[in-house]
Amino acid sequence: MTSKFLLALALTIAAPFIGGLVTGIDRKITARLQSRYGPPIAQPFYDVLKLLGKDRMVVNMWQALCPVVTLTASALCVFLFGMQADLLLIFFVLTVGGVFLIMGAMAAPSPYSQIGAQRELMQMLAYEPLLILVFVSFSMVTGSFKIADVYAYGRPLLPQLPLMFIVLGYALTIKLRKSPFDIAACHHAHQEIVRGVLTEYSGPNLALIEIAHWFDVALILGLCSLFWSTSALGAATLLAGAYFLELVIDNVTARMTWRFMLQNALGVGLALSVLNIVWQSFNN
Amino acid sequence: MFMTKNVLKNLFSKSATRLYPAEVRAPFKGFRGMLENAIDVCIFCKKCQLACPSQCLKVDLKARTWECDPFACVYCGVCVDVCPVASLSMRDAYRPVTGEREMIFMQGAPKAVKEKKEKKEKDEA
Amino acid sequence: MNDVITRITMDELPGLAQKMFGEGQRLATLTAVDLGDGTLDLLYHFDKDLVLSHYRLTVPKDAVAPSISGVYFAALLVENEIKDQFGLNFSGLALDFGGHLYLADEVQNAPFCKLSLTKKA
Amino acid sequence: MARTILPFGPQHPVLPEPIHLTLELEDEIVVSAVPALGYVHRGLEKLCEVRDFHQMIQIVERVCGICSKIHAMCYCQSLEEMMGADVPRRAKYLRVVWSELHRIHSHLLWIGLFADAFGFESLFMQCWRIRERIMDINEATTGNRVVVSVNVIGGVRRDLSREHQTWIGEQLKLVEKEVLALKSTIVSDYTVKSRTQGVGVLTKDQAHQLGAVGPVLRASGWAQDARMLGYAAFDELDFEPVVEVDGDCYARLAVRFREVLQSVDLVRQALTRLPEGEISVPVKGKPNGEIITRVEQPRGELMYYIKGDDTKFLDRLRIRTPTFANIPPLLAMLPGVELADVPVVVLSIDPCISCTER
Amino acid sequence: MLEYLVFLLVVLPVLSAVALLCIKNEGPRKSVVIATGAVLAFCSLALFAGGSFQLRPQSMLGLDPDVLVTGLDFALLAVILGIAVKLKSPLLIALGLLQILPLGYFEYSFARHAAAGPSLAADNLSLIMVLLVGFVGSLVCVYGLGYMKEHEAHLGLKKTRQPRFFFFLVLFLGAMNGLVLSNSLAWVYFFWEATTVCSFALIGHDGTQEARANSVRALWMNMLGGVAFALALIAVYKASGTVLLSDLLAHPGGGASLALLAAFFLLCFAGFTKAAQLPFQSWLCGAMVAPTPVSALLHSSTMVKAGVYLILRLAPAYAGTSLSSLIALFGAFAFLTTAALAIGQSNAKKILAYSTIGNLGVIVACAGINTPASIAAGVMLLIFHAVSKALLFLCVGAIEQRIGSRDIEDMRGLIAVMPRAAALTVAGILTMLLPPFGVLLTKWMAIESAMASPLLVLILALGSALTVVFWTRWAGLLLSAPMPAAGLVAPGAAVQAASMRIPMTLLAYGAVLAGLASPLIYRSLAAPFVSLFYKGAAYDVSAGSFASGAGTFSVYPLFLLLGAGFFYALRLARRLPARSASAPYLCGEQTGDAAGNVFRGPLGPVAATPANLYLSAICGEEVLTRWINVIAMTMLAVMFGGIL
Amino acid sequence: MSLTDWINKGRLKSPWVVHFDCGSCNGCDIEVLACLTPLYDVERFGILNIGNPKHADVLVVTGTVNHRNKTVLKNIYDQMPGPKAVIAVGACGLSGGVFREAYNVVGGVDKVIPVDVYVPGCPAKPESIIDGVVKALDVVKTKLGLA
Ligand code: NFV
Ligand code: SF4
Ligand code: SF4
Ligand code: SF4
Repeated sequence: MTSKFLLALALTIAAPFIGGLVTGIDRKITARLQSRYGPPIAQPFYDVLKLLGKDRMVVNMWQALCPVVTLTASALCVFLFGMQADLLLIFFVLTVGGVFLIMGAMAAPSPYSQIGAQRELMQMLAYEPLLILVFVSFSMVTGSFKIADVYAYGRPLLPQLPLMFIVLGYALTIKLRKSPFDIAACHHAHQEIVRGVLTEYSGPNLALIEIAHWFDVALILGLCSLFWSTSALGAATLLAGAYFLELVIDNVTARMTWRFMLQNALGVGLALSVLNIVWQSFNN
Repeated sequence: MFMTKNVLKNLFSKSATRLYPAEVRAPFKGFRGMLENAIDVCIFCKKCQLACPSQCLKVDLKARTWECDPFACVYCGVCVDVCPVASLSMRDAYRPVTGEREMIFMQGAPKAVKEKKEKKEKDEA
Repeated sequence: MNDVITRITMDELPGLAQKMFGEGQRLATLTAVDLGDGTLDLLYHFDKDLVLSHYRLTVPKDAVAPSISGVYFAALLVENEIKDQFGLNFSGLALDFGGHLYLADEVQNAPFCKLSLTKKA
Repeated sequence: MARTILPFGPQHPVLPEPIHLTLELEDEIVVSAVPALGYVHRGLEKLCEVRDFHQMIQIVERVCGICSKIHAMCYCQSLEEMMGADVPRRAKYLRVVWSELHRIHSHLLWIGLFADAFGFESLFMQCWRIRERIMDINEATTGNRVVVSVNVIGGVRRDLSREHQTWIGEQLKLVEKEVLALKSTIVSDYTVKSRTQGVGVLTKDQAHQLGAVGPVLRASGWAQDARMLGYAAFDELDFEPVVEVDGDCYARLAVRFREVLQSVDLVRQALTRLPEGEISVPVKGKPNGEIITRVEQPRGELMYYIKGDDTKFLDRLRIRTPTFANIPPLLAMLPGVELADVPVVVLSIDPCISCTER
Repeated sequence: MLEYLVFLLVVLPVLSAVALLCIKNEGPRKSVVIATGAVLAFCSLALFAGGSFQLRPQSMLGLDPDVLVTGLDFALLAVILGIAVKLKSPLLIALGLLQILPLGYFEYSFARHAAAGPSLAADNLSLIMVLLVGFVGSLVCVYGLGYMKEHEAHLGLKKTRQPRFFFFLVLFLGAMNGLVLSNSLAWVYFFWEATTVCSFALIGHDGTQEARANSVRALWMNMLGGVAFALALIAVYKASGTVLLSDLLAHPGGGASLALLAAFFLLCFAGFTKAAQLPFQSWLCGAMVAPTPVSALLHSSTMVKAGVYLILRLAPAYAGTSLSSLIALFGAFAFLTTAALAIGQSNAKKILAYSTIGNLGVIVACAGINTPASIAAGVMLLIFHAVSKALLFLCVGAIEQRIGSRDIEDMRGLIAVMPRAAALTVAGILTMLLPPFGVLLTKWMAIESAMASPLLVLILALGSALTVVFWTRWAGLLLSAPMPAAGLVAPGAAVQAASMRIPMTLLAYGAVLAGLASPLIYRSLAAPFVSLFYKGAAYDVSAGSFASGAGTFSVYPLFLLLGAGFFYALRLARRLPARSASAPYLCGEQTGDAAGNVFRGPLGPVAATPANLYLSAICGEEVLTRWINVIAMTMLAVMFGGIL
Repeated sequence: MSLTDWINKGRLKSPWVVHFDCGSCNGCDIEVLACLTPLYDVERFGILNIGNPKHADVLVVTGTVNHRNKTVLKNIYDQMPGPKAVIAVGACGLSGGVFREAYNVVGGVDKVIPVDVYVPGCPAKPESIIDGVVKALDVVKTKLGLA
């Protein structure tokens, strides 16, 4: 128990670095895909450090409050993951982060952050069911919602739940704000809603949200790795492959609308899940 | 999806980026860069001032000065075209950035001296 | 001038606009010119299959010209522009920017008028 | 139902230029859009009262940095016609070369921005990367990347050497190859199509009645292009306007994409047929009388009205730019589209505000 | 002692109600309401302290209690019939007759033969309900004092109608207590009808056209349930020879006969109508025309809770049957669809109404899932939902009185106008939505207890994803205001009357603390009830974490960590200097007005106004309701058909 | 290294830019945009065209100030949290350029907000704009007392 706790603690401390590093590599590879030289790998860290040093500027106090809670929740998610806790619980805590992010964005009477917040809600509406579907499929295979039981299961889940991996990929695309689903805010801000849900967060507050995002990245990668829980190498390959695919998709598609996202993510996601779950229950 | 080939090709070939300022490309010939006046040649005829569409030149025949507001110059090169003695030219480098307001002020040598000097040069040639 | 310019009067204008619209003429634009004697020339340029036809309407600066933006929505912008620049008022503009299409409150005079004296409405 | 009212611009990351739309939305569908202009208005037409008609060339070139060369060309053609100058044929061909290069760079720039409007970043990058080749040609042949300043009344200021001609030919080959490599993405990519097809439709009748010009008009099925008037050397070149019929954003994209290739072809034709001779003639006298001249800009038909009164200062200069004509159609297209499509529809007319407001 | 407590809980409200009907002055009314509330609260605690009991009152007013209740029952039905006749509604008359006749038949042919048994009884479920009535119900009544004063002032009434209002309000509490403490179904039926009448009177209280129409709808829908109940009495008796709940539940899980199952279905059907489950949701949505205390009462501790109470109560009896699984599906379906409907709404009370129906749906689903874990979840959700929902209704009432609208779009930036009410609303919303609070805990319990059926898990999980949308945007827009020049609270902020403020504050604390106390609530309230009827412990609760084979939910650690984060954030935010305030981004055209949202438009200044997405094309009531009702009715038909 | 040192390091390596076209003829505008594209790729320096003044460190202004856009310019500048820098690009931004005498032109950017770096040209070349940003970082350095 204590060793698990220490491991989880270590993971929580490492997660932002992992997330930041992944983001840095992401930006570099994206640049290379566009035939650009790209920023240094450590760029995300520079960005966040700089943001931390900017003057505070808020529309009201809730904007200072919400990022802290968002960050807490995101970190907590990673910690729970490290504790090999209940997947549903992690999911709910993840919602806390999302909800506070949106509340903070809505706290500003600014149309862009408001629209961004609404779209963020639509994104949550799209990816939350997908995540749940994935978790349910896990539970069907392992008999419980506990991550510990995924590890205890002893076999990789991927062969049993291949379609669910794609479903998780959908959720990943939405959560990572990648094209075609970079709808509520995107990293290169050329969007009709400026920076969407992030518009009114600035300076240190934005930094906190960015760090929270790194935690989320780490968490989602962790969730992906559960598909090949038996081998570190396998998990790493799976992650690298999935992430690379994500980057390619980001670069070969246009941004779609949220209406499309809702239809497509939920429709395809549900269809794939049903297929997989039915197929899997026949297998057993 | 059709972009895939393109982006993968980009990934596996050298980036298109020219690593300026570490890597500077040789300027093209005839680039209309910084405006320069070989003030010794200038005859203060004001042709450039009259032609300049931006009206950023001020020539004073009496004081023998040639002034240019580099912040207003649009690098069109019209002045260069009209200068009868080719005292104006454009370098193939752009004007460096600056933190302060700038003015170009050139004082020609007094008339007598100049004519003498020109004569001497002619003689030598 | 390379093209023919037909003169019209203010009363003929609405009918002309209707007629041109019916003929499938595209409104290319309007041009306003200050003649310097207290009147403006309004030139209406129509185009069909790359052939232009022009109509000239001379109006006093303080007159109110009938807007053709009800027929040709495309006239909307240019009529507002003329209002901005020459201070000429139009009646029945589809969307009236009140002389502030381009100009902020600081610019008081109708800038394109000779002598630039006409105060804006 | 509650409505969102939102200022769209003047400073807005998807709009390269300052224009403002007050948008009213309902569940993110546009209910009304009212534009505000004037953020780029300089009043440069009025400058003709303080700059002589030669200096005005540099001024009208700076109506817009994207289509600058063609402004200067149109202006010069007007005065040449007014003052009866006989422009050498070589100059006319050179004008075609540079103006079609302008069209290529303008269209590539636009495809990039358009792609960016619907979040296709890598396409944006690729287009602008190709465009750099044209910028290099500009810089090498005229001395500046953007505002090329090659026109004078009576001809052009610079000549193209033989080396330049072959080098341009090589560069164009590369441009053509690289542009064709994007064809499948632009023309058949699922995401691109679903963001553009059926969006911002302008029917054939509407397009004409609302006064649309250029690619917007041609995308709605009208084969109308001012180059058919045969100014410069266009009367001697093979040219057929590019037409699409659907009238949506996708059609406009297709028109401009095909026009890139068409312009590459026109430059080639002009270079192969380039006659020898002078590049300019001196023009005497002062402008007098009225004249209207039209040329085809990347964004459509450009119209200059010039009135001279036999002094070196023009009496009146009026510039009707293509975007000015395309704004009423735009206003008609906006209601009913999704907020996400607003930038797509706005950009689909390839708006150039500095041209519009001068 | 026990008798007195029960007497106080059931009859005292009736007496107080009668007193209130006679009192015309504010002062005494206040005293009576507060005193009654206090007594009820105290008695409910005392009753709870005593634990489960069964009781057979020998005589009441010198009569056999059974006879008395029967008499009252017919009297009540006569009243209903009278109302029906007065309204000249053939439907109502028919429904009235359809109750009187079976009841007469039942009384005439069976009741006299019935073996005497304890007609009153309570186990933990009943005690929980009594506690809810005693505390939440009383607080709502107290709130009503301040509310109704403003309400009538607002309506500009010459003559106060408060006596009538409080008569029914307090009466309602008594009826509810009676309902949950009755062991005989015949008694339950009486109280059941009493709540129907009370709700009818209260919904129509304001007397407007709309109020009347909606009260009539509530009446006929509930009478439909009443008819089912009346029939069920006969069916139950015929099938089992008893109408005592304790007898019916004596052999939990022991295969009920088909006839009995049909009877249970009828009872559940009655429960569905009372709990406003699909397709009967419209009466509850319509009920919001009533003054807010009524909505709060209907939604939190009385009325609809009676419906789920009955379903939960009977759960052990139909455990393991296909009826049970269908009920689970039916409830889950209601949860999912009402969440979607709520997304399409901007009317705050409607959002709350749909959320209530949804949460009741979860409870119904829990009853249907019918495992120890799910029953525990259902019981606990009953509690958490009552507290949070009462709070939210009270908040909306207070807000509506101040801003004159119950549209959430009009509540934008409320934090600057009514800081306290807005903050309490946000708190209420968060307790409905987020971990580690109780409602979410129970959802987690429900989902994991449904593990055997992926479909059910899916529906519940999807539903809970949908709820995020409408709660979050509401909470967010309340906060949407520019930073006040100095400090947290804007000058001129509104303060409510103490009688409104105190119940709201208490409920807010209650909602938060109930979440914190969830392990305790489980151990002392839910678990004992579950263990009465089911074998095996549902959860292993240690160190503040719920653990079962399916997963773990750590309440204390979450409270600790998220709470620490929250309070740190709050401290940080409060210390923000006023100079860090800036206007929102408006593309550079902001005019710098105080509200921060005005920009220069083409034709003059324009206020930028945000609005939420309501997905009206998908989630609009007109679009969804029809489909939902059809599906729900099909499900009911299948349920019934399945039994036969 | 203390946290401030780290933060200062970040400040110099991550200048996020908001570009405002303040009535430019597009010439300078597209050159600013060109800086983002593969050939110049200013993301190498950590520069992002962030599009939102509240996230930006550097304001890049092209074009002439006129009566309508001057308040916009000021508003955008005011909405940038410090430390911040302003770069004026092109003859127009520097002085009003060739349009100085037009009736609707107020003049250069420094008529409205303080300018830290002037990038001459008409239009300024992308290389020149990159130099401008580098110079702006120097200015920031000086402002922070690091130079
Ligand atoms: N509109 C416009 Fe232009 C073009 N093409 C032209 O006259 O770009 Ni700025
Ligand atoms: S035109 Fe040439 S010679 Fe004449 S003043 Fe200008 S620089 Fe001097
Ligand atoms: S280059 Fe053009 S703008 Fe500059 S000084 Fe010469 S004529 Fe004037
Ligand atoms: S400086 Fe030149 S290129 Fe830049 S905006 Fe001004 S006129 Fe255009």
